[in-house]
This record gives sequence, C-alpha cells and structure tokens, in this order.
Amino acid sequence: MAKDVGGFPRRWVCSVSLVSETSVVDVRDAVVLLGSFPALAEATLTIERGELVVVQGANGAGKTTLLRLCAGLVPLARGTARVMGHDVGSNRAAVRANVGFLGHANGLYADLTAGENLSFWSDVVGASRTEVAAAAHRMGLSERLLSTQVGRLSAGQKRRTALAVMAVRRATLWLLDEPHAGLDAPGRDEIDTLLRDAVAAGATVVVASHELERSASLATRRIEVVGGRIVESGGHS
Amino acid sequence: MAKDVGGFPRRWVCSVSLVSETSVVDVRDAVVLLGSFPALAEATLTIERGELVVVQGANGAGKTTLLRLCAGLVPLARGTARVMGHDVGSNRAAVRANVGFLGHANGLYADLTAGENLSFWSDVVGASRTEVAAAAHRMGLSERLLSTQVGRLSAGQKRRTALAVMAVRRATLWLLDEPHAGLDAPGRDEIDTLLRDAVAAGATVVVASHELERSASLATRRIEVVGGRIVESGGHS
Amino acid sequence: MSNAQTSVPPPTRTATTRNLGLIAILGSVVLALLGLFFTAEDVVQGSSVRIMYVHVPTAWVAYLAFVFTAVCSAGYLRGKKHSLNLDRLAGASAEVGVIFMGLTLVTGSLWGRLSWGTYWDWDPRLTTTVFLFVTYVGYLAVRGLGGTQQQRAKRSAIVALFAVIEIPLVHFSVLLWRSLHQEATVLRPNGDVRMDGLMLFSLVFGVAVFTVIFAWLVLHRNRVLALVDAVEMRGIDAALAARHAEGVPT
Amino acid sequence: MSASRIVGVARAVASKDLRIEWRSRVMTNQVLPFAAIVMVLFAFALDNDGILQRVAPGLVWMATLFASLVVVQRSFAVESADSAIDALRLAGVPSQGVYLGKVAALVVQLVVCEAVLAALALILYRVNVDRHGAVLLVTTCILGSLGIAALAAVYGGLSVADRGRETLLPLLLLPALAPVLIGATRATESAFGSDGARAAEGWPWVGLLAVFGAIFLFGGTLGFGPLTDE
Amino acid sequence: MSASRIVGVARAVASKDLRIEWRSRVMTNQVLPFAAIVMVLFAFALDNDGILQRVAPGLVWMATLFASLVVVQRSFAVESADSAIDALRLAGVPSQGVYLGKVAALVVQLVVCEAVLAALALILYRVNVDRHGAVLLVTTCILGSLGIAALAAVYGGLSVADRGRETLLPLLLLPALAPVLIGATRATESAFGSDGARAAEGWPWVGLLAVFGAIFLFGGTLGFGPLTDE
Ligand code: HEM
Ligand SMILES: Nc1ncnc2c1ncn2[C@@H]1O[C@H](COP(=O)(O)OP(=O)(O)OP(=O)(O)O)[C@@H](O)[C@H]1O
Ligand SMILES: Nc1ncnc2c1ncn2[C@@H]1O[C@H](COP(=O)(O)OP(=O)(O)OP(=O)(O)O)[C@@H](O)[C@H]1O
Ligand SMILES: [Mg+2]
Ligand SMILES: [Mg+2]
Repeated sequence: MAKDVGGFPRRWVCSVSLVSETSVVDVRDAVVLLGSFPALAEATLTIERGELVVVQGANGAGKTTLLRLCAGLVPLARGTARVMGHDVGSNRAAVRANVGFLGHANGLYADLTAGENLSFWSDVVGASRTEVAAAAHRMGLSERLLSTQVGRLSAGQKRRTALAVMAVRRATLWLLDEPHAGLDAPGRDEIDTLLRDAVAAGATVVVASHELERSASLATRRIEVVGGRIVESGGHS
Repeated sequence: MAKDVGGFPRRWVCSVSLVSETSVVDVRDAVVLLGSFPALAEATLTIERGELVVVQGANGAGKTTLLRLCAGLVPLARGTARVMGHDVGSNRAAVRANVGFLGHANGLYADLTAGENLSFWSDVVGASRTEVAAAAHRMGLSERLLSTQVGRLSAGQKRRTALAVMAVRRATLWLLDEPHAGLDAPGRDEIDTLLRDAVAAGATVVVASHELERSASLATRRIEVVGGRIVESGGHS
Repeated sequence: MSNAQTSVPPPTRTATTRNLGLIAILGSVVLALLGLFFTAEDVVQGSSVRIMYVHVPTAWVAYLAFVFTAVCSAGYLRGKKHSLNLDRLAGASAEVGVIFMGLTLVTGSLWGRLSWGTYWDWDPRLTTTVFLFVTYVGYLAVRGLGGTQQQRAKRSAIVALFAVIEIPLVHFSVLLWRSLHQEATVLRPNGDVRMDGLMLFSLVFGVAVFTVIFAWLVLHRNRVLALVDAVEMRGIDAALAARHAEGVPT
Repeated sequence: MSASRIVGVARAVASKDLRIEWRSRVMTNQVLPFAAIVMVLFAFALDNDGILQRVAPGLVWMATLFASLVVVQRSFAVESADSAIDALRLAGVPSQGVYLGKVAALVVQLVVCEAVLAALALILYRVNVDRHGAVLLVTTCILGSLGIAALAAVYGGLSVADRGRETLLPLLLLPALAPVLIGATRATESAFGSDGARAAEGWPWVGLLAVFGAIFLFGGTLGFGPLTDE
Repeated sequence: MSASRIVGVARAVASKDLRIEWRSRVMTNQVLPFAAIVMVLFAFALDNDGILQRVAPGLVWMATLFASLVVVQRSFAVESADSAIDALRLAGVPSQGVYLGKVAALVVQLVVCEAVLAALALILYRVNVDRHGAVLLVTTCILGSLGIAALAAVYGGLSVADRGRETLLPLLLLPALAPVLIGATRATESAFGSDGARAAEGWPWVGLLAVFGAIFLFGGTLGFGPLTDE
C-alpha cells in the first residue's frame, strides 16, 4: 500500500520519479504574445525537481504569464518550453495533467457551495472523500462555510477554498500566483507549510509573490522577472 | 485661491472642518445582516478626524462589512451608525458623497482602457484633467497602460488604476480594503505615502489589511475585528 | 430603529375581526344559496351563469386589493417613520389579490369552457388579466428578495406604485386593441347579459361578501407577516450569539 | 442637485455605456443576428400568402423586446461585473443622472436595432411605406424605445443590486411592457399598411406610446435612486 | 483516455451544470417567461384566422433556439467567470468528457424548455395531437435538442476562450443551426397537424435530425478539445 510522505500520498512521489532525469521546467528564449504585446520576451529559466522557487518582479513584468506558460495555458510564439519532459507547444495535455495551478482568480463556481465546489473538483481529478475532508480542514473551512455558496464567502474564504481544491489535486508541479493575497496571518503560515510539505513529498513549487519578507524565508531559490525576461536568478539558499 | 496641503487641494480640508465637532465614524452596537448571517454583530467603533486606522482580523471576521457599512453600502439591521455626522440609515446620500471606497473589487470597466476609466470617473466626480494626470502618474500608469483595456492589464496594474481613480476623488473619509494586495513593493510604498498625504491634508483613512508588519508602521491606531465585533482597540501609537 | 416595529403584533382575536369572519361565513352561505338556488338560469347560458357570482366579485376585489396595496405603499413611502405595518398590509393585500385574480382566471376558464366550448380565448380582457396576474406575482417575488425589512418595504413599495399604474394602462390599451379594428370577434356578452333584479342583487351582494372575505384575510395575513418578521428578529439574537462565539479560540 | 449636474452625469454615463457597447458589440453581433435570422426564418415559413405583411410589425417589436432584455441586462451586468455600481453609488452623483444616462444609451441602441429590423422587414416582406408612413414609423420607433428603455432601466437597476437577482428582470419587465409592445405594433401596422390599415390610424397609438414613455420616465427618475440604493 | 473516465467526467460536469442552473434559475425565470410571453403575444396578435396553428411549430423552435443561445452562453459564462475553465483545462481530464457533460446538461435544459413551450402551444393555440403525433413530437424534441446542444457546446467552448469573444456565438451558431431548426419545425408541424400535415410525414425530418445530431456530436467530441485548448 502507498505510504504517505509528509502527509502526501506516495503516488505523487512515484509519478515524479518517472521524469526525474530532466529538469521539471526548462524554458529557453520563450516569447509569449498577449495580443501583440510580448508579455514574456525571451525568458530563459530552468527549475529542478524539489525546488521551491519564488518569482518576483514589478507589476506587469510577466510573472503571471510565466506561470501560465509553464501550465500550458498560453501558446509560445518563439523559443522552447519543456515542462516535466513534455513540450508545452506540442504536448499540452501531458503537461496539464500533472500541473496544479492557482491564478489570481480562484476558479470556483459562485453558485455552488464551497463543499460542492470541492467535491466537483475532487470528482474530476479522482480524489477521495477523505482527501477532500482533510484539505478542507487544513484550510480552515468549517461546516458552515462548506455549505455556503462561494459567491457569498469573504475574499479570504474564497481563496482558502481555492487552495483546498489545489491541495486535493495530485500535482507534481505546483504553480501559484500570489497565494498569500487576501489570507489572514494564520492562513499565510498554513500555505507556507502546505508548500513545504508538497516539496518534501517530491513536488516542485513555483510561487509568484510580492511579499518579499515572507517569500525570502519560504524559497529555496528566488528569481526576478523584469520586462518579460528573467534577468536575475539568485542561487539556492 | 485654494492652497494645497501636502499635494492635496485645500477644499478637502474645508469640507472636513464643517463636521469637525463630531467623530468621523461613530458606530454603536451595529448589526449588519448578509442574508441571515450577522457579518457585523454589535460592533462599536469611534474614529476621530485625522486618524489612520488599520483594521485587522481573521478571514470572514467582518472587516469588509465594517468598511461597507461606513460607506453606506449595506443597511443596518440594528444599532446606530453615524459617518461624518450623517446617519447612515437615513441619510446615505450625504454619507456617500464624501466617502472614497476601494473594495476587494476594483470597480473598473474591463472594456474601457485605463485612461477612459479614469476620465469617466473624474467626469463623474468633477475632477480636472490635471488631477487625473497627476494621479495616473503617481500610480505609475504609463501612456501605454492608459491606452490598454483594463481587462488586459495585469492584476497589479488594475489595482493601480483603481487607486488612481480613488486618488482623484475628493474624499474626506477614505475606506480601503486590502489596498496592498497585488501591488509590487514600490506600489506598496506609494500607497502608504498616498494615505499619509491624505491624512496630512485632513482626511481620515480606514484600511483593512492582513499585512501586519506593513500596517504597524502605517497606522496611527489599529483595531481588530473578531467574530463581527471590534474586540480589541489599541491606543494611538 | 425597526425593533419597535417588529415587536409581537396585536392579536387578531378582537371583536371586529371575529365579527368580520362571521359575516364572511354567513355571507358566503347566503351567496351560495342565492347563486345556486334562488337566482334564475340565464336564457342563453343556462345554469353556467351561476359562476358569475364568484367570477366577477373575485375580479373586482382583486383590483381593489391591488389598489389597496398601492395606497399602503404610498403611505409607507410618505410616512415619516416608514411604518413596516403598512408595508405588511400592502404585501398581505397583494397576496390575497393574486389569489383572487387566480380565482378569476380559473372560474373564467371554466365558464369559458361551458359557454364558449373552450378554456381560453384571445379576448383583450383575458389577456389583461394574465398580465396583471404576472405583474403581481413579480411584485411578490420582489418582496421575497431578502435584505432587511426596511429594504424590502422600500423596494416593494416602489414596485407596487409602478405596478398599479399598469392597471389602467394595460386595461385600456388592450381594450383599445380591438376597438380600433375588428370588434365582432369579442365573444363575450359583456353588457348584453340581461340581468333581472335578483341577479343584479346577487352580484352586488357577492362583491360585498368577497370584499369582507378580503378584509378578513388581509387582517389575518397581516398578523402572520408581522409574526414572521418578529420571528426573524428573534432569529438574529441566536445568530448573534453564534457569531460572537466565532471569536473565541477553540 | 442642480439640473446641470444631472445632465453632466447623464452624458458621462450614456457615452460610457455606448463606448462599452461599441467595444464589445453585443448588440451588433448578438442581438441583431438573432433578430435577423428570426425574420428570415419567418419569411421562409410563411411565404405564400399575405400573412407575412401582417406578422411583420409584431415581429419587429418582438425582436426589439428581446433586444431590450439583452441590452439592459448587459447594461447593468457591466456595472456589477467589477462592482462599478458601488463606485457609482459612492461617487455622490445624483441617481437621476445615472438613470437618465442609462436610458439614453438604451434608447440609442434600441433605435438602431429597430431601424435594422424595420429595414429588414421592408426588404424581406416586401412592405411598402409611403412618406406619411415613414414619419409615423420613425416616431413610433423613438417613442416605443423610450417607453421600453425607461422601464427597463428601472427594473434593471433593481435586478443588478444582488447576485442571482437578474433573473427577476423578465418577470417584472415583460408584463409591464406588453402595452408598449401592443401600441408600437399597432402603430407600425398602420405605417406598413398591414391588413389595409391606413397610416392615419396609427397616430392614436403613437399618442399612447408618448404617454407610456412620459409616465415611465417620470416614475423612473423618481424611483431609480431608492430602488438601486441598497 | 479510458471510456469510463470520460463518462465519469461527463457525469460530474453535467450534474454540476444542472445544479448551477437549479440554483440560479436562469432557464425558469428568464428564458421561459420570455418565450411564453412571445407565444402569448403572438396568439394575441394573430388570433382570428388559422395562422396561429400554422405558426405554432415555428414559434416553438424559434423560442428553443433563443433558449439555447441563452443557456449555452450561460453554461460557458459560468466557466469563464472566475476562470474555472483554466482549472478544467488543467485538471488533466479528457476534453471529450467535458464536452459530453456540457452537451448532456444542455439537452436536459432544452428538452424541459421545449416541453413547456409545446404544452403552451397546445393550450394556447388549441392544437390537437394524437398518439402518433405525440410520439413524433417527443422524438423530435429529443433529437432536435441533441443537434442544437451538440453544436452549441462546440461553439460555446470556442467563444469562452477569450474575453469579448462570446458575442461571436450567435453569429457562428445561428446559420449552422438553421437546418436543424427547419427540420424540427417541419416534424413538429406534422405532429401538430398544422396545414393538414399528417404525422407520418414528419418521420423523414426526424431522420434528418438524427443525422445532424450524430454528425455534430461526433464532430464535437473530436473538435472540442482542440478548439477550446488555447
Ligand atoms: C379565463 C377566462 C376569463 C377571464 C380571465 C376573465 C376575467 C375577467 C375580469 C378581469 C373581469 C373584471 C373586468 C373589469 O371589470 O374590468 C371580468 C368580468 C366579467 N366577466 Fe370574465 N373572464 C373570463 C371568462 C369569462 C366568461 C367565459 C364569461 C361569460 C361568458 C365572463 C363574464 C364576465 C362578466 C359578465 C363580467 C362582469 C361584467 C364586465 O365585464 O364588466 N368572463 N372577467
Ligand atoms: N492584449 C494586450 N495588449 C497589450 N498589453 C497586454 C495585453 N495583454 C497583456 N498585456 C500586458 O502584458 C503584461 C502581462 O503581465 P503579467 O500579467 O504576466 O504581469 P505580472 O507580472 O503577473 O503582474 P502583476 O504583478 O501585476 O500580477 C502586462 O504588462 C499587460 O499590460
Ligand atoms: N449570505 C450569506 N450567508 C452566510 N454567510 C454569509 C453570507 N454573506 C456573507 N457571509 C459571511 O459573512 C462574513 C463576511 O465577512 P467579511 O466579508 O466582512 O469578512 P472579511 O473580514 O472582510 O474577510 P476577508 O479577510 O476574508 O476579506 C463571512 O464570514 C461570510 O462567510
Ligand atoms: Mg500577475
Ligand atoms: Mg474582506
């Protein structure tokens, strides 16, 4: 039977090992056009398995676009991008199946309750009820909140629900866009723990964040996006 | 001619002085129901003119609801609430005319460019072109961004536009819900300056925030919302 | 502010309401006797004309109810203290009005089946009736939107004022509809029904009886609505306690 | 609130709404094609006898009603999408200005829609309109749109205030608009000469439309503020 | 991707969509009242001669088309509102599952809508349907809905991918659905016995609907993934 590592099911670790020979993210001279604007302009970046990379940069620098590229959500105009060994241009399905992504938006259905949202997403990714309950508990979603429509929750409660959905997903590469925004102090700490646990279980995590102090303690590596390029890349801490 | 105080037109100061005898915010045992849920449960709070109050509290504690109450956006189920001397229950129009509010949402039209949004709102509140240009410059909105549709801007750029709209407004009471969320480090500093300037010009500022370190340095007073009540109210720093 | 207005309402077990109820019951019995036994059959329509003693009064009393709703709503809006009781009266009256209008539709259809051989015909007045019915269903939906009681009152009062101006507008425009063009298609014998004295009396009596029933229903419904509001206010106390407990660390 | 301020706000709101419509093309890409296809399909279905000319006015106004539902919903969805409605409420602007601006933008869009539909009807259904009829038609379109827009904006404002409430709009709006629809259809029939009606017969209906428009606009100007002010 | 996984995803998506519809009542409160009022007003406008019975089938399907536009737009608006579509794309689920789930939910909603409309037509327009006609009617409704839903879901998916693209939907969908609409109307005419048509005459049209449904469903299953996958 699968034994858990740091609270995470063993199978995550297994699926990671299949592609462990190559870098998890390998982006070279990538150009991504939004409309006609090059949100990423020849960005180059490599991320190895087990890293917890924090992406920083000014507003509009291209952090979100970088994450979306890694998730296979935006098309590549030039350059190459390989994620977990799969080409993002040609084999998106394979990339997406192993990526967990939380953007600025929460990706929840406002008309459904938090509980219904959680169980829909867990049905879709095939997670069990116990995993769902554990994730909800971990993100501090009480019974009352789980039975409240998401559209009525407070900003932070929505974010917590989205993070619970994210945790239910068995991703090997976690991409999070400002996960701390809107969360209260205990929530922020909880996320940091969640991410560290994921890394400990063999996942790779990329977090875009504007909170420099917090991310400094979290990251194993920090990179900065400036004008669509990754210009400065700090070494492992 | 009106002389400016700390970069803000003198008329703000004048309009404040008309109601200076009373507290700017005077909320007593206020109950606000959202659906049948008491988001504010007998909250009591007084804020004097010139204060810069930071509101803290767990997710769902009722911070947003408190701000919306002060803005006259949610009805009072019980208790009393006076803002700038006007009863929030009976004289909302008077309250609203002097309040600037920035919620979790930005209140922008996604189909219009940032510039069009700014000039619409300035037309509506009757601000001049120069004020608009100054606010846009202050929030770092370049010509390119001003002519980009808001729906295409990055999260932080949207927030900057919303803050520029806010700055254009001649409010005597500023209510901001997590203004720092989504902004990069220089943007955060810029907001802090903006708010301090507003206070220096005679306005009163209430900010809900989860960033404890940052708000500690910003606030003249900090209060905490717990379970719909204001339970702990630190003295002036 | 609104606390005082939602304290437990006065009981309906007063002499007036009890007498009203008695009159309503007795009146109904008399009306049934008049309608079913004492009045004559119609020359053309036979016994089916007896539906008239329910059909016409319900229609007229429904109009009355809607007008009453509007009057109460205007009173609510004009009044300084924004009496929730007026708002509840308006709501109760509209509810009863919708029921009566529904009865008009049902009895009319049944009557139509007997006299025209069909349940429905595209007569202007029938269409008017449907529009009015839907309008006040919409009004009741607005009442159910939620929010505080004062919010509900204000919103629905304004909608009621819009709705009531629709009564003459809908009524006359639809009547004009045919009169400008062909008029022969109107099947219904409007003024053509020859009424003998007793029939006329029964009709007027029916209207009176249904008006009393209306008043009686509105009084009771008003009290029930007041109780519902009061219960809602009590529910707040429990909710407040639960909310306060949230702050206590577990 | 001074009248000039109200006009200023109304102008800002109307031009903003029209600019958004211009950008998003909901009307041109969404409403008109549907309306057009309905007219074409009817033309196919009821070709042979004179039915078409008889149905044409009704179709034009039915399509306008549909358009008004879509457009008004969109007009207020735009306000609620990113909570701009809160900002509007807080701008300290007279609600009359917002209301009149919304109505003006709606009227413009509806008149455009009707112009296209009427032209379609003329072509597809081979309707002939003389000069008198044309004047009648234009007047009808403007007054009809005004009546629809004046009421739609009020109820649109009511339905925007809260999530999930927008589904109330048709329930409130449709029965109330029925008389406008009937009046406008009748006037258009006269203008089209359907069923042998003459243009002169249409003017009483136009008068009715004017009355509707005036009443709704007056009521709306008074009622919009309190209704949207939550 | 295994077939059982596809079915599982389809079921999850369909039940989610239906639950959202149940909560928000867009269909019941928004589409049906409009369709109903259209039918009532038509009845009112075209009362005297036999036109009504002739137009009834066309009206039913026109209203269904309208409903399908609203419903499919809503079905994908729900996905794009808070970027749930991104999450769906990233869930590593087979796009066929998502597509079939969407189609299933659409079919259910459309069939409900048609049932109501047909019932209305029967009552309001005094149409008589015999047993054979009833069977024909039910088959037509199901197959017609299937055809509409299968195509609407593809284009809906395409239109959701980017802001502002949703207005493209009617433009794409309406011409493509015209044949379905005509087939369904003809079959319904036979079922209603409009214009002296007999029920037996309707079955060839039903065959046509079946062919359309099959083609669209097949094409959609293959094409939905690539089309929505940005
Ligand atoms: C569904 C079918 C019907 C509906 C919805 C309906 C509705 C109404 C309404 C609303 C009124 C009050 C009108 C007013 O005073 O403004 C009324 C009155 C009346 N109805 Fe009906 N009706 C229906 C069928 C019939 C039938 C079948 C008959 C007789 C053959 C009938 C006979 C009358 C008479 C005699 C009056 C009172 C006289 C008057 O018109 O002022 N109705 N009906
Ligand atoms: N269609 C477009 N036309 C012009 N510019 C665009 C378009 N779409 C996106 N952009 C620009 O592309 C950039 C997108 O950057 P991205 O969203 O990745 O920034 P980010 O680093 O995540 O910023 P933030 O910190 O604000 O979230 C922004 O500068 C935005 O203005
Ligand atoms: N219709 C409703 N039914 C039940 N609960 C509701 C409803 N609407 C709001 N709530 C609850 O009311 C509270 C709203 O709090 P509010 O939005 O003021 O929180 P907040 O302090 O701003 O939180 P955050 O830090 O997450 O922004 C939340 O707990 C929310 O779950
Ligand atoms: Mg970003
Ligand atoms: Mg909040």
